[in-house]
Amino acid sequence: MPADKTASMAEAIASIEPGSTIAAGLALEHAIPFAAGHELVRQGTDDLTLVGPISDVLFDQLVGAGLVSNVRAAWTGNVSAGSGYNFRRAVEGGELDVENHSNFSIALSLHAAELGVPYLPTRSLLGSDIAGEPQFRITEDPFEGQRVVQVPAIAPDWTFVHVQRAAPTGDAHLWGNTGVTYEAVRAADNVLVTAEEIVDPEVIKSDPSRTRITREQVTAVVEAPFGAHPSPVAGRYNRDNEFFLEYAEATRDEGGFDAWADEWIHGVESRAEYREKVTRDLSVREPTTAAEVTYGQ
Amino acid sequence: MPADKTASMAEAIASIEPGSTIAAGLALEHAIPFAAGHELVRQGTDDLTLVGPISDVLFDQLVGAGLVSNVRAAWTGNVSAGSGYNFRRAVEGGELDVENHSNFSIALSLHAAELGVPYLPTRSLLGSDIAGEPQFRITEDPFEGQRVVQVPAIAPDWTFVHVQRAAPTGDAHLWGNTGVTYEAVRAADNVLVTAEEIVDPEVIKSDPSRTRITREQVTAVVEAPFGAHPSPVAGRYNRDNEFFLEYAEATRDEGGFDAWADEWIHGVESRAEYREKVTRDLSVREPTTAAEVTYGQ
Amino acid sequence: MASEDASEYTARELMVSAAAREIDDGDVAFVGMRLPLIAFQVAVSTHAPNAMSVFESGVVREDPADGFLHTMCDLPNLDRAVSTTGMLDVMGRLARGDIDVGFLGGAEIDRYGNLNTTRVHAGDREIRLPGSGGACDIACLSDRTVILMAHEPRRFVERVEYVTSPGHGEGGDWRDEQSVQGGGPNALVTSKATFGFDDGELYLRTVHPGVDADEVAADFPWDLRTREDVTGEAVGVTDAPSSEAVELIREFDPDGFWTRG
Amino acid sequence: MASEDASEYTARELMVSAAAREIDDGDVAFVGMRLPLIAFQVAVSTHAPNAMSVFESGVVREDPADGFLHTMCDLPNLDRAVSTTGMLDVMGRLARGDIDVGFLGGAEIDRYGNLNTTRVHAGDREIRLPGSGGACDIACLSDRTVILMAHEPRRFVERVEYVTSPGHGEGGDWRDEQSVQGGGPNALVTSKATFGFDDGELYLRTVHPGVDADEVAADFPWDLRTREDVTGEAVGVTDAPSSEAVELIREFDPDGFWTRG
Repeated sequence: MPADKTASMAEAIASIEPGSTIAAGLALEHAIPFAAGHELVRQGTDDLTLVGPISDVLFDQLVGAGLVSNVRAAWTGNVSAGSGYNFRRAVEGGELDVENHSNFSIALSLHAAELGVPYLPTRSLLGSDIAGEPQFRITEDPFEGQRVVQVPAIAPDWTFVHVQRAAPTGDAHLWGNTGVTYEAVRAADNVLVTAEEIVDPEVIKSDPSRTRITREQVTAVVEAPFGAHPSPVAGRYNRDNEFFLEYAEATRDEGGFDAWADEWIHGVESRAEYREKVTRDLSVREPTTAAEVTYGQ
Repeated sequence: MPADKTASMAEAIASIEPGSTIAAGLALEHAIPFAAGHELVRQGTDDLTLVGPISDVLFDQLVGAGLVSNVRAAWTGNVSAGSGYNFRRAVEGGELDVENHSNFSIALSLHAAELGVPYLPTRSLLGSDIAGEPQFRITEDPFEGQRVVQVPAIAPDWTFVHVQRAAPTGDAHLWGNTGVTYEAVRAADNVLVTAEEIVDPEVIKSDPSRTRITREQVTAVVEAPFGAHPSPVAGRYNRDNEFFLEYAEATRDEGGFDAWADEWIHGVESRAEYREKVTRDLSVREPTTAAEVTYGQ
Repeated sequence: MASEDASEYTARELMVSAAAREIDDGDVAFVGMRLPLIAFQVAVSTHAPNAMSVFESGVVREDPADGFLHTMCDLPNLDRAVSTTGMLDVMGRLARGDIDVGFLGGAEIDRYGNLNTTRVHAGDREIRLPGSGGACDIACLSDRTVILMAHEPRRFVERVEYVTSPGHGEGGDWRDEQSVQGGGPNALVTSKATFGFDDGELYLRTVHPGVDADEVAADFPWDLRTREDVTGEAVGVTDAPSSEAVELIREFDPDGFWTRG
Repeated sequence: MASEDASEYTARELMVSAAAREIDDGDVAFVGMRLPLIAFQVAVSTHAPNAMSVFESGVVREDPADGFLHTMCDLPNLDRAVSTTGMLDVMGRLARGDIDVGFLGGAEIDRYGNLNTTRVHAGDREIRLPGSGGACDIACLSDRTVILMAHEPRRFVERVEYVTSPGHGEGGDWRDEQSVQGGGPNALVTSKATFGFDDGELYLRTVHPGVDADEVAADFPWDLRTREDVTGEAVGVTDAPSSEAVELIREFDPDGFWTRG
């Protein structure tokens, strides 16, 4: 029998050391692992380095909770409202270091680690001040003499990913856009899979071409229905735009985050209780069912 | 309305210039575009450069037909029987140049073209004589001082891919293992999609996460049921191992290929007629249906 | 809020309509969010039925989503997309030169169309902005780019403090000299005017109905060139959005979240 | 053809059984085809239930296929796999050092376990072989490799003509000196004997039942070392396959396509 990797969210997050590098928010505005992030806040796991393309307030929340020393990202803010106020305050106050990337360069950093190489080259960034950030090197390629930027590998200690369904083994199905999810899963030493639903392994094995997260990469699997709210999950629930706007309002001023976190993080016992607090109807009312696919022999 | 790219096999192959570089056999032993290859033989499109990881007799057939000047591949033979006799004879007779690769290096060559860069680095090949082949460069990376091999990009003129279903637009669904199919599709200037079935675009759009070949990359779509025989197609038909063994026997001696091709390529009017000649039962008798997936809003 | 009469329109609706006209039929457009997203939806519903949109999150779409979008990952944008895929798939299209037009915004723009979305100063205070996202990649690699910005004088600067997204650098052949792959900015659309680029430098092309050209020029800290300087033809007036375009914008953004208020 | 009595077995069945013992429980094995594929199926059915197999075509599998396999892409190997994916996904696992054991074959092997599957000479005539496939990558990057070969004296050479798949190079610390990432060959299993590597050099570990050690040594063009030279312990006799193993091999290869005849 393959190992059963299911854990409670508290157990899974308790195994993460302060000082860790965590990649999250990898499918961009889709399927952001907010439930896992909120448990980091509850446990106060600090001195974190966060890695991701754009975080749509997950990073802003962790920064607001005082857990973050470093952000290596392309964009940190609130997609609905613009600014991430905790992020802005922390950077402007000198409490937070930022390694500036573009989406492509953060993708290539994770992809380099996925491919087991120290760097990958790109023709993006050239001409920008991002190319001049200290983590990059500019060189000529030996074949065509083109200028390329060499993007160094980033191998996170942990990658957090939220999916529609996973087996207790860690094999998982994610659909809808995926951003840099798979690159980050393979780049990381450990992967936390949070899933809307834990399913029988035979469900996953019925469609192996949809299985791009496999067990050897996965450290823990947590059942977390509604675990990506307020971000959307394909086939499961819509994005809660008002929630992002309310969060922006609540955190605009210094100290606002603490009150917000008291209500939405510290003030709820479980994700089920959190779910009950959300009154807007985000359900998928017009489902589209994928066309049939068969394997067999 | 998006362009309708459907064509007959003869029309699609007629648009390929002699001297072209063609990538094919990209899912390894799975879903090899034999029907497309046989039409190249009928039309006598020659002076070709073939690119692929391992070809499981497709390349051997094109070499046997005298169409190939150059092979850039990791392995050329017959997986069931070992040798590809036409390939051996052509190389040993000095009629065919071979650029030796490993599977990983050919994958990286296509991936480099996919990512729009002149090369990608790898730590594979080091210590082998393949690393010393003239297409590669060995260097130290600027970050960790590791030795890496720089693998130059290969952008084929054409990539041939066989899939279970495609829309007339070129958007396609392929499942089962895919090897370097997607890298080669994106690396190529033109893509020929041969499909077991042409379907309504809504079938493809019902499952956009399975759609990794999209229309902008596709030049022509040909309906070619049984188009991968004797290789297998997931959910459609099993591999015809005996056919590979018979091919090996038929082509062991000089001149054997011509007789084989007279029967199986020149001697059949259509893929339907070819199919009738195959008497073994390759049908999928124990289908597995993929678990339901929904999108929607 | 504007009236529902399609002969009246907001400045942002005009911007969307002008941006939509920058998409040619058959273009593959790197869209992003907000106004450009609606502009793509208008274009594909009117003059550019064969245009395709790609989004850095990994979405490829041929038609307008059947529902309002706050972000490119809202479920209506994923449902019945051509492909929901990964970022490297989409960025690869950029890197191979397959993207015809990319849309950009910015907190600051300079004389040569360079954009800053990383950090700005307000007096002595440094303000940290969200950063590049995919903007730098779009700016570097698209065949051409179109920039949309609110028309506020503080956004127009002689030289941006940080080049998040390169435009024409220092003008002239700077992109070629620096091996910057794509063609760079082709147009700027603000809430008051549209601009082109000549020899890499911004010039005033048209002013929106009711806007004075001299007033626009006064918002720039350098001596802004105009179409008259470049082609001899006087500065024009931006075409008002067609009533069809306005109706479509209001269908795609029914509450005016992005285009009104 | 061997009898169906599991106490009788062919040389290839013994090779499969010996190869299966090289897979530890929990290993991720890079399998390839033919005998190693059956060896994995035996291992996971007996002592290594938590082993996983990966195949360069893009297959990840935890259990034996429910049907005979001529190739790694036969439909029974794809059906109910853990993942059917792409080559870079699988090669990435190799490159990151996640593969515990990889299996290799070869037309020629030399004193230090280097393998040639590219070109050989028969007298003056050069014979072109199929090439590396994924073998070079497995040889470079796996934590350890196990080599399976038919025992034919022409296959054992002092120095291979072309290093398709590096073993221990010139012996000693050659792999470290050359920055070759994985650990290199750990064992060679032929149809007559099993071999280990000491300081990068091949030595005879066990002979199969009924085979004479001196006879094996005589097949090598150099002075072959033995377990006695390396550890002081005399050359052993390879464990015969258990009857369970033989039964499994005949279940996985019912017509003996790979293991008999």
